[in-house]
Amino acid sequence: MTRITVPIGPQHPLIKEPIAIRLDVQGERVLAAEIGIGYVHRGLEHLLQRRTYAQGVAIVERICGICSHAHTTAYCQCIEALALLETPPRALAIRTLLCELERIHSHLLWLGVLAEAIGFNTIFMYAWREREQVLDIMEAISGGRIAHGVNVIGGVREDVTAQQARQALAMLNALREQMRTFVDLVERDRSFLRRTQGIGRLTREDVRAYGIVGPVARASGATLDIRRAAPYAAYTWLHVPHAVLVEGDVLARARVRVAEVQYSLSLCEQLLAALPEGALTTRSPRRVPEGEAITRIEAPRGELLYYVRSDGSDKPARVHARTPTLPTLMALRTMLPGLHTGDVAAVVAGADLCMACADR
Amino acid sequence: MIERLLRWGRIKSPWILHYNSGGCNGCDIELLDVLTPRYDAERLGILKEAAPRHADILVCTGPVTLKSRDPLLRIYEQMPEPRWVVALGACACTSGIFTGSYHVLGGVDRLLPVSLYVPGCPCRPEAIIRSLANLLEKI
Amino acid sequence: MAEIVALAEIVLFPGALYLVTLGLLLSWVDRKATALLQGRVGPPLYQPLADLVKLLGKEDILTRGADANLAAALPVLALACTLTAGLLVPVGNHSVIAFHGDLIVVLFLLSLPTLALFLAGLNVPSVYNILGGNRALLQYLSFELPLMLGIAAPAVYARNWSIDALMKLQVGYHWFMLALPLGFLVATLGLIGKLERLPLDSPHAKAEIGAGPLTEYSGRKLALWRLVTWVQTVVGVNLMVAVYLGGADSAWAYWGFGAYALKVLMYTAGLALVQVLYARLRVDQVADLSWRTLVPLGLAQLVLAVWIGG
Amino acid sequence: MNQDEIRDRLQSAAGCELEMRTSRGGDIVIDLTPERLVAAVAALATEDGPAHLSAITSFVEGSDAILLYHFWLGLGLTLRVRCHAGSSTVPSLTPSLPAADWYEREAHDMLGICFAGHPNLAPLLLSPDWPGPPPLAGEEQAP
Repeated sequence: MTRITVPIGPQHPLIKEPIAIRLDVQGERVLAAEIGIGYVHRGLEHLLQRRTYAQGVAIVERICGICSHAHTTAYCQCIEALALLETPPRALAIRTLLCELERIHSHLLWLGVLAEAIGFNTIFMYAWREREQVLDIMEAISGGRIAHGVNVIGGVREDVTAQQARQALAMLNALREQMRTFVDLVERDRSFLRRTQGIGRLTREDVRAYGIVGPVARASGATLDIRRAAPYAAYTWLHVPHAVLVEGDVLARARVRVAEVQYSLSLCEQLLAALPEGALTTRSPRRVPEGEAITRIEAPRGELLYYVRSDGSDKPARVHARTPTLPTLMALRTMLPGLHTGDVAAVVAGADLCMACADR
Repeated sequence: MIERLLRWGRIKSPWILHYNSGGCNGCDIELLDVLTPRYDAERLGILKEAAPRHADILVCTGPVTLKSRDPLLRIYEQMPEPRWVVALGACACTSGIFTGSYHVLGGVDRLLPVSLYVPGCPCRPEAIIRSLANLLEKI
Repeated sequence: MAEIVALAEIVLFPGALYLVTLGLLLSWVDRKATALLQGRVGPPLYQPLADLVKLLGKEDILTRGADANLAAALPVLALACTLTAGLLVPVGNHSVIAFHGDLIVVLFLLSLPTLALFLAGLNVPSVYNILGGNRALLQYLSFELPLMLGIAAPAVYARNWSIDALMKLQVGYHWFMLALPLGFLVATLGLIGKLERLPLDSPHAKAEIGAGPLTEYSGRKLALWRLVTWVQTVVGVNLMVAVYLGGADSAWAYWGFGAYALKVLMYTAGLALVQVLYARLRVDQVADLSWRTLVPLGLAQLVLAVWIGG
Repeated sequence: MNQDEIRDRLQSAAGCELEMRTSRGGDIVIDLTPERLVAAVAALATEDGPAHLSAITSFVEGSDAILLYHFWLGLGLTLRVRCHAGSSTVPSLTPSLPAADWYEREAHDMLGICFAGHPNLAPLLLSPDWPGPPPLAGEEQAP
């Protein structure tokens, strides 16, 4: 049969952000895949060197719209470690609360995108409708649905009043109720299982070889979860359960993420129930003492590493962010060959690619 | 008479095509939010189309980076007349916060004739629907 | 005078104009039901008409390397076939032409547009078109037989191949759906496969190959192809209602047309419900579903119909 | 894997005394020369797979290019490799550790460091028609 090259080019209904996937297809079987990224590369690391630390927080927030709070948390923590600042517990708790809320909203968003990729538009509509409530909570707390602007170096800018906390708890309970439809979907819905079970399998060796992180790795048996391995912010006094499965197919990833949403719900409730009292921020100096610092946090898609190097001035000498989507993209090249063309959509959407993160 | 009928058709059935030429996907997810139950753009007849040939409005998010300049132009050329371009979000209008980066060309209006600028970083779903409605009145 | 009435019938009432408007209405019912089931508001009543008018007014680009006349002729041919099939299928209790064996002619006329779609897909040298065309052909081969088996079951059961006669036999609630439920199921799935509706819409799966065979078409041609799909839906639904649900059985004499309209609407809403409940099947799962389950079931139903018929 | 075990493995691979520092983020920083890099990374591998390479950071200090290999072995470890002005080539880790593939391509994009033995050093993030020198290379590069 003839071999044709199917481009899932920069513009394609399957992918929300530009990525160039070239598939060598024979009949309905994928033989080889080539992935090109960089369409969303805005040279942010270069830009950050020309902005002061405080301005950097606004730029870092625009690296990725879905996990903006994760990026600012990592960046601020890195500079707080560099400048040896002591962040007050209430700021840590609010920062962690928003991290977990963002994880819920990111996973629900992903569930909708995967459902739309395999043709299940109803679940896309339901998942994104439930997600609106999480966005409402975040908007009530920080004023912004997507770019919250809550983190500043040394703490947090917005406070969570008792009334907001009560509202949030009510919405989270309602969300826990609505999660039952997605748990049923991932456990028992035959048409969903038929399109995701045993597809795009990733072995444990691949996970170790490519250094894959986050829910994609935890669906293949890896146990790396920075919230447990190196607790930061308020995770030191929270017990973070984690879901680890072994099958490693798209269904296992869906199950891991749905379980993580439920764990995040309980974490949010714990945080909201006992928000420690105290100040919101500490004074942060304009000039950060010379040196370098590395921090890792658990973004919705996995381990997010930030490296900040300062030369004593008020602008960072070098900022490097390694986002969790990069290893998943590398592994995609091994997952795609051998697939049926119909499954490419499920695997690419199942890997929860965030190109804005990958390209920076 | 035919002209009025065509104009009515174009106003009542604007099919959009979305392309992210370098943005942080904040505006993209807000644009997709517009199709979901709470905002539901289908009541205005707005559908998100798969192929440039079927679309009337090209909704661009994000500043134009060097690497996504050619794909953007190619998509615009594939779209049949009459077509409009909407720049969604501050960085699509004027390359916003990413101004001065070596890999960013600038706003979308550097390349394409933009008929509507939607401010906001990211812009809210209500703002997107309101501005699309404004564009439809201008047709 | 008779010619004018006949011409009016063909062009106006149960003919072309009526079928197109019913197509627009059923397309609206489908989209509105899907939207309501998904918790959305859904499009206004005039939406399909607006889509059609807008598409007719758009520029008609044709990709280089595509055969212009073929690309222009195919949608017209497909529309002609579907409209002719529409004339044979009764609307209410009256169809323009009725003769013994018109059931088979309708099935034949209904299958031609899919072939035209396949050719339209292969006509344009772009990748998505060719992939979409191949999948349309695979779906055609998989779902023509179940539809025919499903429709043939009542005809064999009642030993009669004329749609009008079949309708007359179902007067007073003993619909064929109750007598042959399996046939009804096979025919419905066959119809869903033929109309490429969501659970079986791999030929134009939005997430995989864009708009499938129609990716490179725009303007008037795309409008005609959309019209073909709508009118095909109307003819398919009318056929199913007439053959399985008794059409406008005159049990209620005066209210026949109302009963027919209600059945059509309920059936379309049922198709929308199926569209909402299931994820898309992969191309090989589509063929698997048809050959491994539908065709055997259809044959079994046929044998059953022969045995208990008469 | 705790600190001492890492020190023993690295010293046995490197064959000389290694000085350990702890950076403010809590990571252990060890200086290495480019030649000893591949051996050191190989030594860190455990039975169920190679070490978890988190990232490769690259920046310019004076006229030298510095590469930081960040690992996660239960605790953070960073291997610091300095390659002098003229010979900015470093042995590539990709043959032994596929995870390093794109990080090295990105370092090549940003600083122009050539990784000897890398399967394909095509530009990863920069557009193919990127005219100028690597953007982060010199001190006073593109504004």
